[in-house]
Amino acid sequence: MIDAPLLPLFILLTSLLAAPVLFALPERAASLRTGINLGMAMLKVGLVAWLSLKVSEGVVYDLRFAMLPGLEFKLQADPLAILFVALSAVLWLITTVYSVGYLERGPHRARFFGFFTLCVAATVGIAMAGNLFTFLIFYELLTLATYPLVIHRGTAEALRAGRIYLIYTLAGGLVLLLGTLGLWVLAGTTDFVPGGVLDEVAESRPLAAMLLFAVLVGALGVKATLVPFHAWLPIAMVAPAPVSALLHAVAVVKAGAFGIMRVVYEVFGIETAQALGMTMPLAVLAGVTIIYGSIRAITQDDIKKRLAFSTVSQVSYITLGVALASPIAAVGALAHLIHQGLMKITMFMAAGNLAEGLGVKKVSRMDGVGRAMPGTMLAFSLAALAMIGLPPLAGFVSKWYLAQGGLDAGAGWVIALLLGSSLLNAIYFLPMLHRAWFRDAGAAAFAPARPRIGWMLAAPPVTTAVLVLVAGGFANAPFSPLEWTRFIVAIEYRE
Amino acid sequence: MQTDPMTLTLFVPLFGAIAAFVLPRAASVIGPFSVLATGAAVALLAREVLAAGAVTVSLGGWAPPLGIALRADGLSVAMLAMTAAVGLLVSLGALDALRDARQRQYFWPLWLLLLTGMNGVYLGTDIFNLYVMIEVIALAAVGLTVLSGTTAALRAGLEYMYASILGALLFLTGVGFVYLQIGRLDFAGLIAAEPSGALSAALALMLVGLLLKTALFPLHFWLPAAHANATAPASALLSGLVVKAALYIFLRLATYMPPPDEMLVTLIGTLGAGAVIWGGIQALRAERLKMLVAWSTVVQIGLIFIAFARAGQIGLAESWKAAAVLILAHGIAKAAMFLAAGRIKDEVGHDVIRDLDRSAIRPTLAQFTFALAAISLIGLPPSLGFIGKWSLMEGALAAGYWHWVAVTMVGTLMSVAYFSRVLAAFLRFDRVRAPVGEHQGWALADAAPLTLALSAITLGLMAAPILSFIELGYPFGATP
Amino acid sequence: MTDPFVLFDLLLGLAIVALAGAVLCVRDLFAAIVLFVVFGLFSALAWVRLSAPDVALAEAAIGTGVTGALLLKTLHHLRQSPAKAGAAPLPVPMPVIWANAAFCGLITLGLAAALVGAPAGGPGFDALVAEAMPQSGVAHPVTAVLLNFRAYDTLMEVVVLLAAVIAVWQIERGLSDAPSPALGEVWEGFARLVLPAIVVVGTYLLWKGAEAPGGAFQGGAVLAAVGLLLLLTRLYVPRPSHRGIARWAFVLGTGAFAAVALLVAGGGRVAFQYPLEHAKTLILLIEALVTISIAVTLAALFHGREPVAQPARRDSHDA
Amino acid sequence: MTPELIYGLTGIAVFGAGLAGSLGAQDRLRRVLALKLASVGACFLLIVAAWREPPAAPDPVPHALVITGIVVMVSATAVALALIRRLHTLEAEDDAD
Repeated sequence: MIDAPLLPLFILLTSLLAAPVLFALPERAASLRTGINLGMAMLKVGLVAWLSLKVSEGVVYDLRFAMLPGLEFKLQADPLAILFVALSAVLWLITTVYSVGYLERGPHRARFFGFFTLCVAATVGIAMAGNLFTFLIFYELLTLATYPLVIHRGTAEALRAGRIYLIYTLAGGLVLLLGTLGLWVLAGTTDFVPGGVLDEVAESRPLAAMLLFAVLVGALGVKATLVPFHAWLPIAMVAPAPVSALLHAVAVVKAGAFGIMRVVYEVFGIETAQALGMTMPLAVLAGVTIIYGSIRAITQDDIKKRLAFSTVSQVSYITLGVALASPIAAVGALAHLIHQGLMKITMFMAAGNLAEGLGVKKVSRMDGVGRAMPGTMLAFSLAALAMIGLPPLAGFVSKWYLAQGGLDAGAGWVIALLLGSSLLNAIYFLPMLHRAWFRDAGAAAFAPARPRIGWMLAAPPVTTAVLVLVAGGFANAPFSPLEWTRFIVAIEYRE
Repeated sequence: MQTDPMTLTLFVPLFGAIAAFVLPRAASVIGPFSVLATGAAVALLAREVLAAGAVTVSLGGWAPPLGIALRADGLSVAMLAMTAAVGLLVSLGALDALRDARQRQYFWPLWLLLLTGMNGVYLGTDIFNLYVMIEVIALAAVGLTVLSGTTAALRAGLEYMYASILGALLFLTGVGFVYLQIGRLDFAGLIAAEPSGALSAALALMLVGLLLKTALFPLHFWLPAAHANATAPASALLSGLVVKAALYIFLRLATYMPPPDEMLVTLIGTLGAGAVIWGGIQALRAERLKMLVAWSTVVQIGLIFIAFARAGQIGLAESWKAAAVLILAHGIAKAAMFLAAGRIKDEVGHDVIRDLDRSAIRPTLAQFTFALAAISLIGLPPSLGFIGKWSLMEGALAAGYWHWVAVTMVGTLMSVAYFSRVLAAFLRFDRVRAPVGEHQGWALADAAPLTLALSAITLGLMAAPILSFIELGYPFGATP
Repeated sequence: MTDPFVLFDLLLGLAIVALAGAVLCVRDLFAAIVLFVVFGLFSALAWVRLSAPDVALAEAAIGTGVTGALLLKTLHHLRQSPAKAGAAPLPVPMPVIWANAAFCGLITLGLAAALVGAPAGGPGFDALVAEAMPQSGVAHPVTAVLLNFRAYDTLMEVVVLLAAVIAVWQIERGLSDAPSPALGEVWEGFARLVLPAIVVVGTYLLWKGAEAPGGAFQGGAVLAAVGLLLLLTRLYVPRPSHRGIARWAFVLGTGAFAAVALLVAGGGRVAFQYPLEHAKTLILLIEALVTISIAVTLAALFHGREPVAQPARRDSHDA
Repeated sequence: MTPELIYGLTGIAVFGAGLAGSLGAQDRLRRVLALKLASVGACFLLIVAAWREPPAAPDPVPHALVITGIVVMVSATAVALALIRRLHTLEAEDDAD
């Protein structure tokens, strides 16, 4: 196979260069737009597969140039980056199909797909950023690219949500800028290095290092929806379904969680972070968020808002796994990065189908939808059961590792936390399934008796549901997310 | 006849202005070509500076202090290049924006004289000559301010004229004191001078005059109305370029004169902070788009002065670079933003922010340009504005000046708030009665502002070479 | 110490300060302008005392004469049409006035202290100028400085004038052709008599500028006075068709000056470096052309608006 | 007491008066007058600085600078006055409407 040292750049450019073309396309050039969208998404999946292969063979990719004296723009493709890039590429392909179907006759498609594609570029950039400075650049780009998507409908409500979203995320970004500057001033580098770059600083100026940890994790916690920075997410649910799917499963919240991972593992190093005494408070904060999100989810009648609070809770599993400072928990955290993405995107696309096909947006109106849209609801149910942690589905695998990691780290409370959370998951998901499958729609249920949604809306959630099944059932197969996760943990824990 | 490129950067626009004035029918052709030719002269000069570090020409063969020398180093060439590039693109934008024949006829000679004056400032090494140059700039700039001919523009132009004259007179009195004390007027003489009472008075007078001309809070009172009421290309030139001339002289003088003490540096930073806060509040309250953009200029000027003061007196040797980057970034982004605002006003028919979302016409490309320019002005990566803000905060953090970091962060949040008012108006659709055509309102005229805005974003990726270029010839080293 | 002129200097200084105060305080604007003209002439007198006859001449002709004419014309214009309703400025509260006065007083005191502390008869360009005079091509030091040593400044100064006239033409567009303040018949006869004399004086000043006080600016100002009189007496009325020639006249000085500055460069010489053997010729040429431009420009600044064809005002028919 | 000192202080006093007037004056024309006063004050300073105890000739350079300054000032004054005239016309027309 030919060797291409610029491969990471190409992966970035597939979406970065497509965006201006998509912006410029006239509104009616629908098929050309779809062609470019799908073509680029598939090209990206192919390139990512190639990149993963090369990285697993031990090829090192490292692209850099100086933006300021000593400060580099740096792209790298380490296994952790591959994990996130692969997730993005695959889910993006699926979401693109879904979006094309969802927005078939909607307005402002040129703008939508332009920013949608910029979003991918930003996420891929976040994944492959080789230092915190580069990470920051893409992190802010992600904020800017998602804002027009959140307010896509252009209503007063959407704009209000957008403003809140922008204030939260840009304030978070500003604090991240402060943290990056602090890192640069303290350590003289912002590079991501397994084991961290702050050993000496932590020894000589522990207070400054602790403050830096709080600033960085706090900043990233905005997008990772750590309590009390989570409020924007349920409000941002005003966005169109594909956007919500994307924000929750891959882009925004994951960017935050992924950033926390980078900071804990490769800026501080897990040992330094532990030595500073910062990991346990973070774990506790994650635990609080897990319980809080779940409790809030129970009372939400709006389907998307219920799912949103569920995300607040579920994403913190990742943070929890990182903060427990145990390699086993880390496996759980990384696996959950993938698994939560698959599960949540399934549920959001399904929710979108309910709204599109049946006009159902509330939990209280879900009676009998299972019979009206069996495929969609089957996918939804599978994902919900996985969330609850039913073996052998994907969610079970991550929770299993997290629980073991909790024991390993000597934090027995984690077991209780996970059990409690699973119980709460069941409390807010099972009634939905019950309504969908075991209740009758009643007389004046759904306007179209057999709702027509095109294959482009129907197929994506089913596909991701199958992936949920596969990821759980074949967790130990080579090249499964879990296997790749173990590979990463070995690097981060320098074993 | 063979002349060095430095002299040409002054004479090309001067002859262009003369030609455009005596041949009014051909002005629209002469104008852009003169700016282009000026740009070529700047490119030649840049090559010389790259090779030699700094270039000096003693005009008339009379060396300073008797004669006047022109000197180009990295910083001056960067300013010249920014002026020429922004000027060229604004010129292209003006070809479309100026529909009135009379406006066209007067825009070009005034703008080319303005260019002559600014280039003279960037190459000048003699403080009296700088006084004459800022007057050339002032008269041409006032002419451009009132080009639209409305009562509001004329009122603003008159206020601007008063402020300009007063600023220049303060500067001239300062020049008098410098001569009184050291008997010469060149930069080299200033550097060699011993501190004294008369010299402090001179410094104070000149700096206050310049602060008035560059509109640092609380001497900004004349700026918003003047910049907001001019026609779009004139606003772009005034906001993007003209205020930078006085700012540039300030930077030079502040480092050449006997070192300002810590209190003075802190005072300047504090005024900058005042500009950031007060300008931000006013931008939040502005009713018209162009007024908001003008207030953002007040904010950005303040930010530049914070960058200057970011690390106190000891840090001045480095801080000027952060200020210079912010100057370049603001020049490019603000010109783009004013042109875009002008395009939006042209297409929609008004620029009342509250009612922009009632329009069925959405000049998409101009709005996109506005958003890109806002990214650089807010200081989001990877724009040049971000690099400037990074340098500012980095220096302040390293020196432990937390207050400047805090002010900058507050200013950033405020700028997000006021720019998002505009972006929200662009993207709201539920108040429109007629069907919205999003791809309406494109024009070739969008090309110039879009190019400017895109460069404001992408130049951030080239910040390292830009920074090493402005250090050529040690603009702030021991010898001029 | 007992210079008999000290008392004169003291009295003149006090008079100047008092006149300045009066210009600001006197209620009637016409009186203020007249006081200002007196102030300018007294200042010029003081500058003669300070051995600066060139400057005194320039101040009297341009700073006071032309400026005074401009001010009077403007006042005339303002009084022609009724002042805007409610345009009377609000009375300024006394505390503001006092604060302003105190602020400026403090600055003045500070500057005065700095002046007293500065070295007397301090260093200057005296020696450098004396040394360079033989290479300047002219005999009068001020002219040498203006047109040779610091010719760049002077070029830019004419550029300022050019910018001003362009700006003024631009500002006063489409004005109704309000009658300029025409003078009576007596003045007209006077003008016919005086004009030739002024032309002679102006030309003489220009010519003498190479050796004695005088030069392009003073000469130009005197010639501009010719223009002012022509305009005032309506002996000359600008017409739209004169615009082309006027434009050329405005740029003549600047263009020629810049062209010479540029053309002499080459062969080791830089811009503005006149070959010594041609220096006097070139300087005189520049001065002559600049004088014409200055005269025409100053007259145009006085006239104000660009002479454009005016559409007949509709309201005059209605009346 | 030398003329240098007397006229130096005169110039500074005139400059100060002009400064106060330009900041405080309400009338547009009066502000122009005040600025004009300030400029004469500034010129005084340069001429005083050029003065040498007779019989020494004064330094010609400041004289040249002042001549330049006078021409620059008349240009600026002319523009300011043109603005004032034009504004007056516009405001009078606005009132008539």
